[in-house]
Amino acid sequence: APKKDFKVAWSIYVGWMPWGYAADTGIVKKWADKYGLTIEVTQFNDYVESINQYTAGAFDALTVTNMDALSVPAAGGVDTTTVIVGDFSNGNDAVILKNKTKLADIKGQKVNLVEFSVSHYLLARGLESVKMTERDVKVVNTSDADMVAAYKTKGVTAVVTWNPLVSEILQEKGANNVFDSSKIPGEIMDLMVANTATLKDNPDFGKALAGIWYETMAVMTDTGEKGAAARSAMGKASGTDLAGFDSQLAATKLFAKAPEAVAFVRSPEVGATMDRVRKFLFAKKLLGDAAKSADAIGIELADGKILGSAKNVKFRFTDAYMAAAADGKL
Amino acid sequence: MTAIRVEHVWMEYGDQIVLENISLDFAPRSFVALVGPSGCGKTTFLRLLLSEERPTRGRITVDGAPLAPEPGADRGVVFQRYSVFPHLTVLGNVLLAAELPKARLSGRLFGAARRRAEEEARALIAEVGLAGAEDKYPAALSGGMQQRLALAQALMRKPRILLLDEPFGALDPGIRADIHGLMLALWHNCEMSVVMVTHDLREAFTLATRVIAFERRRSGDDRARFGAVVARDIEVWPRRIAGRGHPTVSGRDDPASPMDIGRDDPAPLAV
Amino acid sequence: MTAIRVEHVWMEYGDQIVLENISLDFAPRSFVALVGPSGCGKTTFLRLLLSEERPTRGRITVDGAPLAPEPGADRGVVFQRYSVFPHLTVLGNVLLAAELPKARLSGRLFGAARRRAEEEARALIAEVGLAGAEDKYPAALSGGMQQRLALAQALMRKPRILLLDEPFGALDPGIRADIHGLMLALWHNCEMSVVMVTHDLREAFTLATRVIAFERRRSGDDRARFGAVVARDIEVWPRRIAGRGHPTVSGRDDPASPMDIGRDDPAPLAV
Amino acid sequence: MRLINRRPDRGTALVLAALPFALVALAYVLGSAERLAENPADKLLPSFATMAETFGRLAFVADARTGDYILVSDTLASLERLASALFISTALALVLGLLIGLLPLVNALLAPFVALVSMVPPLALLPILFIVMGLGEASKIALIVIGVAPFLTRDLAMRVRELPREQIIKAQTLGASTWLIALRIVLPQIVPRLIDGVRLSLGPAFLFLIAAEAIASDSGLGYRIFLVRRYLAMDVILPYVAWITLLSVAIDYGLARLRDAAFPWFGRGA
Amino acid sequence: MRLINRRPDRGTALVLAALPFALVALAYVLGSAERLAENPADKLLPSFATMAETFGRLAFVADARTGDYILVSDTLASLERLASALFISTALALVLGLLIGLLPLVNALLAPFVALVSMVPPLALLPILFIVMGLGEASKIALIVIGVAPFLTRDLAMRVRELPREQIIKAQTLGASTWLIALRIVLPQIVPRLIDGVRLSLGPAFLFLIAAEAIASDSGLGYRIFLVRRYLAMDVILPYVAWITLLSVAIDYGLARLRDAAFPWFGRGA
Ligand SMILES: Nc1ncnc2c1ncn2[C@@H]1O[C@H](COP(=O)(O)OP(=O)(O)OP(=O)(O)O)[C@@H](O)[C@H]1O
Ligand SMILES: Nc1ncnc2c1ncn2[C@@H]1O[C@H](COP(=O)(O)OP(=O)(O)OP(=O)(O)O)[C@@H](O)[C@H]1O
Ligand SMILES: [Mg+2]
Ligand SMILES: [Mg+2]
Repeated sequence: APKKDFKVAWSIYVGWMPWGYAADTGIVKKWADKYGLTIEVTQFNDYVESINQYTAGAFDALTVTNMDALSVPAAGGVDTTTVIVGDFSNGNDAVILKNKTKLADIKGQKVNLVEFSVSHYLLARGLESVKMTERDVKVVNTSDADMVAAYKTKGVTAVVTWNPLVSEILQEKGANNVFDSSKIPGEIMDLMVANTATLKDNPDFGKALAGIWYETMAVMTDTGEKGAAARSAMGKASGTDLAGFDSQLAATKLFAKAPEAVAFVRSPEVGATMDRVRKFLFAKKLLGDAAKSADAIGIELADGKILGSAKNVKFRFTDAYMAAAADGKL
Repeated sequence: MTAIRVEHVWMEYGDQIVLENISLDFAPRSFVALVGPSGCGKTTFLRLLLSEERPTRGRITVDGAPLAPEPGADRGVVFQRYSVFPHLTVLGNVLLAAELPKARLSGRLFGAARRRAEEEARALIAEVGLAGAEDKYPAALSGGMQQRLALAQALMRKPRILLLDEPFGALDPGIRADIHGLMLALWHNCEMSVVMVTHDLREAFTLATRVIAFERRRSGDDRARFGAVVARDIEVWPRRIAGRGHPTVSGRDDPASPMDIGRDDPAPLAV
Repeated sequence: MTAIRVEHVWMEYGDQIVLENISLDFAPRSFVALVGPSGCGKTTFLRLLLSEERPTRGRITVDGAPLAPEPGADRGVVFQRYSVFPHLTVLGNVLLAAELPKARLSGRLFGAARRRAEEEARALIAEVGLAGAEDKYPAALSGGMQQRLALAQALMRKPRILLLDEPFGALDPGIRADIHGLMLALWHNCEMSVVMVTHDLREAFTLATRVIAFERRRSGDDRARFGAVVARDIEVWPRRIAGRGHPTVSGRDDPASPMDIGRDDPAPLAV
Repeated sequence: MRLINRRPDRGTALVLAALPFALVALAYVLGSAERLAENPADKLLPSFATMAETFGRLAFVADARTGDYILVSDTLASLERLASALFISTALALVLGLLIGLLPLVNALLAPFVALVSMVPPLALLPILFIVMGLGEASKIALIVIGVAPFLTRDLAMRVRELPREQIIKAQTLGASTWLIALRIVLPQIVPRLIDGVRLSLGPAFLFLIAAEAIASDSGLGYRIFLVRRYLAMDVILPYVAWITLLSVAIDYGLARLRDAAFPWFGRGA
Repeated sequence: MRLINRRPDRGTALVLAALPFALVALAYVLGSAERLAENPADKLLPSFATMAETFGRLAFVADARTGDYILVSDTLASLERLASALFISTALALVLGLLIGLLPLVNALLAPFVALVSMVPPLALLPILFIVMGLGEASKIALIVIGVAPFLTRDLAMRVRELPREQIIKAQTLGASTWLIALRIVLPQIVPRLIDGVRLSLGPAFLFLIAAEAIASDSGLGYRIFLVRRYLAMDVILPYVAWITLLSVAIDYGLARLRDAAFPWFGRGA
């Protein structure tokens, strides 16, 4: 139904910090006003809870990875559309071994990671690359908040996690990054998604989101003082400083310009990635109890092709809003 | 008019019988003293009259109607182990007895009503010899002082039936005689029946119109299997009648000196 | 030999003076009765002798040495508000008095030692009239029964100094006479001094070798500002001497019938 | 009759007790039905049928790979941790609480420290705990102990101090040493109160158990809850929460019965 | 003299009280020095100097952009939540605990429910809580209330039942209605006990506060701790934990003084 008030949830992660910055500096308000809307931006410290709240209907839009968007809201029956592909992880997620230098050495070890998260997916992809499967290791579910401390204990020899935890852990002696997301570029995407029905009834909301994002990108990627100030504010808000934030950004392939993002989302790689992801999730029984195969949930790509069940499309990619931004039609 | 009638009352705790088939009739405005060996069931009997416990068999009526099934303002009590409210001062404890029935909502009196009640309370406190201790909390009172406080509290209400469980046990003879006088004056002037447990036979015969002795039948060791019965029931002579004159309490004007020792003991009830 | 000497003892609570300059000398094996109006400081005095409280001024010596600064096995006590251990049965409570000093590690006796102690305890329990209640917990005892239990417990220890605070207050005359006999027998046979608070003057003069009356000086309302002093100190005549013969306790063989009323009251101490 | 004296009979009591539960269940059913009508795949408030099915699967269908029954193995893992932790906490609290309550010197030494420790939010200090205890069972048990023992200790020390002073004096006049007073007077009177304390801390104990298992674990009730929380599987979480609650209530009830059986004199005044 | 009767004088008591703290501080200094010697950049056990510096920055240097002092604004945000939650919990517990303890009918109705609710691990039900209450202050306060109130209620109901039966009977003979018994006999005797109950639940209250702030918040002590936790910034976390502890101890102390001042008769037996 058409409405004027929208709620956006975001959580603290390098690729999503711009949302907090935009809210703080009035960029959100500016774009909301332009379309005659109000947009309330809520910060979560707990990523999982933000997904849960979106899935339960408390929010209209959410920052999330492509994998979690499929496994939680989509699998939970909430038809979800990607408004913006903000970036993909290009080294932000990594497999780290203690005192070992090759991924193959992971065989037989206990691996601490957040189960069913992108870390789990990264591990699966890494193991694939060295012809192993998850049966060759033992996965121990470990909360992300405690990952750094966990790594410092004796019994922990292998972890898979994301930034800023990765850079913290890599500072330890003997910590080796043996496999990271730069080896699977484009597979772990950080998105801004919105409820499909809401978006359909209120396309202005999607446009506002795109407007906010690309204006913020412009400020942030400024090479001068303005950009540094913005990045340093984002760094501070995520608990680090400019240098720390920049190093995290370096492992992120940010789509700062709309045309880049449009090109990416139209590329066939997205389809290939989503195919891998849904198979991974199905194998982990994360597509819902009713799912008989990986095809149970339909995924619509930007070009209109559908992976899986066409009758049950719950996750969609579209370039409409990013393209509008690219074409200056906001 | 408060005739209490106890009909074939039994009281048992598990398989211990405490009271066995007790039947008694108390005339209106009688002053009954209950005596008997320690542990025979006197306190239990008072608890029945108070509706704190219910008899296992038999029934109790007041003026023909069954005893109210819960304690109420018609029956005042002074417990054997002096129980006063630890969170109220001496004055507060006595005042409470006036405040509870009068201020149904706030439980407090204000203005003139409070002044009147406070005056009355202070007078009563002085009569039980606690003048000067009005602002103390019970924790700072001696045993006997607490007992007197409990008494003043119960008297403040002027209940129709007053149940006393060894109320004067911890009092010295001087203050005890004063309080005997107070008790009798109240009994004469108010519409009040009294049932008092005591171990002091002289006290029983000095105050009461009737002395009832409980006793537990014995049979070898197996004492616990039998409950107490009424062993004696003595009308005190000459008859005392409530409201008719103020017979002097013997102890008060007694000329005997404290050194006057060696007098004979009131012997135990023939058991 | 346990001569207790109280020298210029003052006791104050805040600015209330309870005891004022008390000096007393108790000969070895004396049996002292302490009387006085309720609230005058008798219990407080016992608490000093027990080392439960320390005098604000003055000192107390036993056989010339200062009183031990803490309660100990040399001084037994029966409190005014009967305090027994709620988690032990009657037998357990009395037995404890034998177990604590003998089994320093486990606090329990076994085998023959236990059987001996148990026999002794059972005998004592019977003597205070609690036979048959050995396995009851204190919660199921009447007030007087609890008081007797506390007494049996204290007597089991046969302390050199026995402090009793109105120990017979809640007892009927029959059982009271029995226990008077028991007390005197113990006093005669054991090396024991007794200090007993009582409100019963006859009891005081029947049992004690010496009767001491406390009294608080009055001056208008401002009573609280003055503490109690020794008002009277009477040596009982004919002299009773511990261990010399068993003088009959008057109450026991008294022929008076329970109906024998109207005898004069022991008057209050001239206050 | 005054409300205060009005006692329900057994039947009425049962009905009354069931009432709030029935209301909550009703509210849930309505809320769930409404949400499911809107989105049949809604995960937040699954229907009772879905939950029963999921629970049945977890409880009665063996895991294909390991052959374990998930609910059973989770429960056993958690209860083992809980039991160890409660045992250690109880023992600690008994000894410390007794000493603090009884001995002025120990009170001066430890009471402020225990009070302070009971205020430290333990979850914030986990990293240090890991370094000291490792990431295994020890640190999970330690977390529960740290969360529960200070409360128990303080509660118990308070209870020791509530014992009538007369009893302690009396015991001394009967010739008891400090040791014997502790052993024969205080300890037996304190144990039933300790049991009540443990009952009150069952809730917090489970809370810390779940927190501990959420941190690094591969089995346990808390592990499962946090694992499935990632995809909002309330059809697993709610039955698990109900199951945890049921377990606690059962332990609570068992402890109350134990207390009554072992300490018949307790709670009847003196 | 028996240990039980040996009381330290003021000076000794102070020294004794300081001892365990000194020992813990010493252990920390040693551990920290050892780790720093090995790796000067070690973050786990920062030196006191580092912590003091960080703390000073948080407490006394205004944020350039907003002009806030971080520590001050965090503390105010948290204390506001805590105060509201404790106020609501206390009021709830007072009313419910009193009714459950005093009235057999309410006891039958609510006691099993409250017992059960006190066992539910609230953190597992957070998604539902947030949906019902929204993500603002309400749900944070609600989480603390859910965590604390059932315990307080049960504790208080137990305390009401511990009042000597004689007092209730006595009040009835003085003509008190159920209402007046509650108002004039039970309530005044229960409030000091309630204060003690609140003191015991300060620890859990802070725990839930931190948990709530860790999930969705942009200020508060718990928020800050969780924000810097991913960088293992123990130089922030440890002073924050110390600060939280200090706050709780101060509240605890203040409540104890309040209780003593307002209820002079309390704790002196009868
Ligand atoms: N803790 C206390 N604080 C203040 N005053 C107290 C305290 N304990 C006792 N008192 C006061 O000391 C006085 C003496 O009390 P004590 O208990 O010694 O009297 P007593 O002679 O034993 O009286 P009774 O015969 O009634 O038992 C009383 O007036 C009492 O109010
Ligand atoms: N709750 C109970 N459970 C079992 N037995 C009890 C209970 N309460 C009292 N009794 C028993 O009932 C009997 C009578 O007790 P009660 O208190 O009525 O005696 P009493 O005549 O008042 O004695 P006293 O003069 O010593 O106060 C006692 O033998 C006691 O052991
Ligand atoms: Mg009695
Ligand atoms: Mg006294």
